[in-house]
Amino acid sequence: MRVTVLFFGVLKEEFGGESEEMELPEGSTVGDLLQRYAARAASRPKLLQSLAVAVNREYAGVADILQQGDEVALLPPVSGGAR
Amino acid sequence: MRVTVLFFGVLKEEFGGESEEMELPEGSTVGDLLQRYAARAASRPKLLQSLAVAVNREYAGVADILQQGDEVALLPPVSGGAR
Amino acid sequence: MRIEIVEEAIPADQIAAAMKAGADGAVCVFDGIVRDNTRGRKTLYLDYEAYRDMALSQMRALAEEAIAKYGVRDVALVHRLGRLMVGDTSVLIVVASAHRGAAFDACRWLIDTLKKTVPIWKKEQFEDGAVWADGEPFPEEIVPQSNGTGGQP
Amino acid sequence: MRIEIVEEAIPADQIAAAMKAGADGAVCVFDGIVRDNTRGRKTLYLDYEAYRDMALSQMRALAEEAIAKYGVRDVALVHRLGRLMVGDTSVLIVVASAHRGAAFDACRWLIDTLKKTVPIWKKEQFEDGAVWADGEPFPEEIVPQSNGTGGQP
Repeated sequence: MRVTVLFFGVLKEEFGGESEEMELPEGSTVGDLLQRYAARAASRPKLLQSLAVAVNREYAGVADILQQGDEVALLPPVSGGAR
Repeated sequence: MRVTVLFFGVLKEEFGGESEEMELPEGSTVGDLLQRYAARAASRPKLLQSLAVAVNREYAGVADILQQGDEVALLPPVSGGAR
Repeated sequence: MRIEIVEEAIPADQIAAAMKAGADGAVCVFDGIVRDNTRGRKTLYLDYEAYRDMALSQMRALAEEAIAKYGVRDVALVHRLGRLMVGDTSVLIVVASAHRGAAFDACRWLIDTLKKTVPIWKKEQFEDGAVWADGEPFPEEIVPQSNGTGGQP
Repeated sequence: MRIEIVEEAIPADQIAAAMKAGADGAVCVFDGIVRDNTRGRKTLYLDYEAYRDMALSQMRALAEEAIAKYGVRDVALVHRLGRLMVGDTSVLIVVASAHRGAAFDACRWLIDTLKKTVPIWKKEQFEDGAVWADGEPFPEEIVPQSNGTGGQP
């Protein structure tokens, strides 16, 4: 199956873009997807430790199972508002 | 000695005016002055229980000694701001 | 610091806008407005009066204390007197600060303390009569406790 | 309820004025503004970006929760995106309520929670470089804890 992955903030620079398509085996979870990116960002392990994941614009847990066509967003700690 | 006494809020109505002059013996305290008004408002004892007193625009204690020409204000609980 | 007692409408926008400076990250505004009822009784209008000189010096002292106590940069404290209709602003407090926590804390402390210590009173006009609003009890350090008038039993 | 993400200046005065209703006795406003420095380093400007659809739905959920949790009457929550200069308002929160305690509590909870959960990020441009601002850690219920990426030791 195929999902769309969106990157925000510092992750856009780390993964070189705003989004990409990813092919995953049926039944893959949010955790499985995160492991792929952990491997790609192996030189900066802290980057992925603190992020949240949204699936179809709702915060998701690591065990959540992905579906064909899902919009998965990798979200670094947010910094809206003022300081 | 002579002091000026100012009334605010409900006390204006109780004592029939915004201010009056009062003649007191030398050495009189805020407490002495309050007793005069307690006697005048004897039918409404609660009225004076909760008030504060300012002497020359500063909150004063019952033992403070009054001086000729002092401006003494009897202040009911304040209700500025909104509800 | 901007400390005022006014008889006209409080220019809230202009006061808040004038307070901002480059070092500020947060502005907290409290706008106290005349509500249309008190405990369900319909309010027509309120008449505010003050012991004016003392109220101003108390307000100034509160603003200085807020700045010292909470480390905020600047404070505006403006109260209106006279006849206020439903929806009118009776008091406006603006606190500008580098950080939001201090701005909120100072703003709240200011309105809470103003309502207990600044000599301003309001008379509420209802459809069926008028009463002086119950004030909040004075803090203990202000009430002459054993004042020979009977006191609390 | 007024929930918006905008690219232009936030019309704070107009939003606050439009929020008042007769049943309100208190309006608490939080105006988050771009400060001229971060830990002493001089800020030139900030660039804000959002995961827009999700940010809007999160903001709407926060406003609804604030109304339910604190019993306030109405909430406005407006965030600006794009390039903001020193002094610009990045976020405006307005809470209208019959009573001031609820207005303050709801306003503060809204900004504190927005800063932890609404997907908006800012990049700070200093004289000598730019960095993505450190965000506040996500609440525990949001971060996938044992996410197979190593986690906390």
